[in-house]
This record gives sequence, structure tokens and C-alpha cells, in this order.
Amino acid sequence: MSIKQKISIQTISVSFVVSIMIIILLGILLNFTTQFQPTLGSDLLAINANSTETANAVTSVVTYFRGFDTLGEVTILFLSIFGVSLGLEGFKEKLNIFSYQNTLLKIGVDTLFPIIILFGIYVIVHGHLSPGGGFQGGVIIASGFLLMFLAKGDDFSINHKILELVESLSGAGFILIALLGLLVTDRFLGNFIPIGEVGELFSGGIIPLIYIFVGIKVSAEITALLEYFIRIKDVR
Amino acid sequence: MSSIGFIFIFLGILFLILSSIGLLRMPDTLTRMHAGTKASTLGSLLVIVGAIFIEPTLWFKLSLLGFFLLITNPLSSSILARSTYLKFGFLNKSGIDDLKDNK
Amino acid sequence: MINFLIFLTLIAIGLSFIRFLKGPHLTDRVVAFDAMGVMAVSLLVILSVTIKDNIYLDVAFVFALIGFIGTIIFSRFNVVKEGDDNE
Amino acid sequence: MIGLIILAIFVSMIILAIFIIFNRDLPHSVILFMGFGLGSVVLFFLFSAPDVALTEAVIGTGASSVVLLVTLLQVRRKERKR
Repeated sequence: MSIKQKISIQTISVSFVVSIMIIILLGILLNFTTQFQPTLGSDLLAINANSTETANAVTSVVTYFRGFDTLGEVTILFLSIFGVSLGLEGFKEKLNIFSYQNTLLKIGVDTLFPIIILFGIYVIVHGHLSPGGGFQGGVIIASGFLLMFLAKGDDFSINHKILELVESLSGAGFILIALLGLLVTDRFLGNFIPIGEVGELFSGGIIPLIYIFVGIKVSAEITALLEYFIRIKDVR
Repeated sequence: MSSIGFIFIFLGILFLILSSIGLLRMPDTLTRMHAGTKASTLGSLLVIVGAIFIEPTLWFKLSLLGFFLLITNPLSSSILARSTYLKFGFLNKSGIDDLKDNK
Repeated sequence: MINFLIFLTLIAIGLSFIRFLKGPHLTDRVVAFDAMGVMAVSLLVILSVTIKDNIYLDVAFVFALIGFIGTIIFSRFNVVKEGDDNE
Repeated sequence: MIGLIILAIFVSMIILAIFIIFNRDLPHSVILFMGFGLGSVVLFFLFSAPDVALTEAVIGTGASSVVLLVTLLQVRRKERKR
């Protein structure tokens, strides 16, 4: 079989699959809006209005009703960073792969860095009022540090001991708040702080505290991961 | 007030369409970059100004977004042009090479 | 009126999507990706103005940030790979 | 009108997925994957789920593409050294 016949058979099969997928999608989308009935969402909204009263109902599902799952996710992230550091730590001399200096990029990133960090802190702190929360704000802060690594080259480095200390302290704070809830209200991750007005910044009980701890932990972890991946032993 | 905003948004989208036509029709990478980054920056800034005219209560976040686009888009196009020059060499036939000294 | 504007923005995104699919080099695709990111930011701004809510603009900001980081890291990748081929 | 946008984004995402699979060069696949992520972000936005859209934009498009690209770079350097 020659190459031209292979290419034509491949193209014909791919276009066949695409046409079948488009037909199925058209069939699904034509009655997308008519058959939509909210069932589980209205129940969750009713429970949320009775118990925690946050403005963003997804937040109370993630950190209050399913708070134990959030603890498990953070633990899995910690284990993955632990494995990466175990594999990549042993080299003596480590240099940045992207060691290519540019003055324009340095000045621009120096201007942009405070804006990105402030936006990440805004996303973390307003997690119970607007979309976002600990994970998203933490990765935004880590992307700000990634820009600094790319622009500054070898001039900008972060001590890994400080990162590990911050990460461990924030994880311990998460578990401490959960145990305080167990002590006061007989429920792991129970709410022991009075709930304020709906829509204010200081409201929602312990949910903003948990999100702040998760944000600090995730930002330290992702920064350590990118820092491990970007450096290598033998640079030409 | 709202009609002024719609006129601004229409002008901005006109610039976006011109930019994408230039991106599709130009012959090589550097000229595509010339069409694709400058005109789209102007178009998105005009769209943001029109959105401020339509809905004045959102002015802070919209102006922050405009500031961010105004810094990042020329910066990224400059870095990309320099890396294209370093990878493919000089593409034009006029014989003037300004970047030859400072690689 | 607003539907007409959204339709024109979709035409712009589609025209640069063709360049994104058929660009011969890597840099052509990166340029088309940057332009598509800016056009999608303006589409999100128009949509959030019609919804009249403050909170949807966060997604547009993150969109602009992701486009910037992608362009920077791909241009750096280009240079490093070129130096590696010269060895 | 919203249905037309949703349909266009679905079709373009299917075409992008086929291009990602059948491409020979891996960095081209990575940037096509970033375009795929941007399409899914607009889709989540239109389905009125800004939480999921933010997560997909930051983690699925930004961090994972950076990790893929840097890993590609390191593996190529090691292979060339040998």
C-alpha cells in the first residue's frame, strides 16, 4: 500500500467520524434549553440558605459540606510535590534553562508582578462572594512567580526551605481549624464563628479562613513544582 | 450615553476583523505579527472603552483590564519577534539589518 | 444590536482560527493564539456587559494572563531549541 | 444566538482534537492543546459556571501546558547529550 492511499483512507475515516459527531451534537443541542429542569441545584440552594448563607453556593459545597474531600485533594497535591522533589533534588549545580536576558522583559515583568499578586490575593479573599477560591488564586500567584523565573534568569531564586515551612504551617492551620470545629460543635470542620450579613466581606463563618489556608498552601506547592521543573543540572 | 458605547464597540470589532484578515493574508511570520498584534490591541482597547460607556459601574475592573492588555500585548509581540529573528534569521530583502549587532 | 456585535466578533475569531490551524511554523501558531486570546477577551467583555454583573470579568482577566504566559514561554522555547540544534 | 456560539465552539473543538492527535511535531500539539483549553473556557462561561471556567483556565490551560512544554525540553536535551 502506498503512502497516498494511506493518507486518503485516513482522511476519509476522520471526516466520517467528524460528521457523525456533528450530527449527534446537533441532536443534543436542539433540545438543550427545553428539557432542562433544575433538581439537585435547588435542593443544595435550600440547604445553603438554611445553614451557612454564603453568596456563592459552590464555596459552601466545596469547603463546608464536602470539606473532608478538600483536605484529601490538598494531601494528594502535597504527595505529588514530594515525589517530584524526591526525584529531582539530588543534583548539585542547578541553573535555569531559560537563561536568556532581555531588558524589556525585565522591566515589564517588574511592573506586572504586583498586579498579578494582588489579583491572586483578591481571588483568594473574595472566594465566598465571587467565582474563584483557594486553588485558583494560588495558581495565579504561582504564575506570577513563573514570570519572574522566566524574566530574571539566575538572578531570582527562592529558598526551598522557606517554601516547605510555609506549606507545612498552612496545612497544619487547616487541620487545627477543623479540630477546633470538632471540639466546639461536635462536627469535623464545624462552624464556630458567627455568620455575618450575606454579601459582606467578613461573613460565612470559617469558610474564608479555610480558603486562605488552602490558597497559601497551593501557591507554595505550585511555585516549588515549577521551580523544580525549570532548573536542570548540565547547561551548555 | 449607550449609543456612544455601541459606536465604540463597533469600531473596535471592525479593527479586530481587519486584524484577523491581515493575519490570514500576509505572506510570512513577521508581517503576520505586524497585522495580528497592533490592530488587535487597538480593537480590544476600543471595546473596553465602549463597555465603560455602556455600563459605568464596572469602570474599575474594566480599566484595570485595559491597563493589563496595554502592557502585556506589545511586550509579548516584541519578545516573539526577537525569538523569530533569532530562529529564522533576516527575512526581508532590503538589506538593512538593525538587530545584527545586539543579539 | 448586541447579537450583531457578537456575530462580528465570532467572524474575527473564526478567521484567525483558520490561521491557527494551518500555520506552517510554530511562531505562526503562537501569533494566531495571541490574537485569538485578545479577541476572546473582548467577546467576554461584551457578554459580561450584557449580563450586567461584576464577577464575570475575573475570567477575562485570567484569560489575558494565560495568553501572555503562553506567548512568553513559547518564544523562549523557540530560542532554547535553536541553540540546542547548533551544537 | 448563544446556541450558535455553542455549536461553533463544539465543532472547532472537535477539529482541534483531531489535529492534536494526528500532528507529528510535539510543540505544535502543545499549543493546539492550549487553544483547546481556551475553547472549553468560553464554553464553561456560556453555560454560566464561572468557577469551573476559572479552574480550567488557570490549571488546565496554564499550569499543565507549562509543565508539558518544559518536560519536552528536558527530555530532548537528555536525548541529544547521549
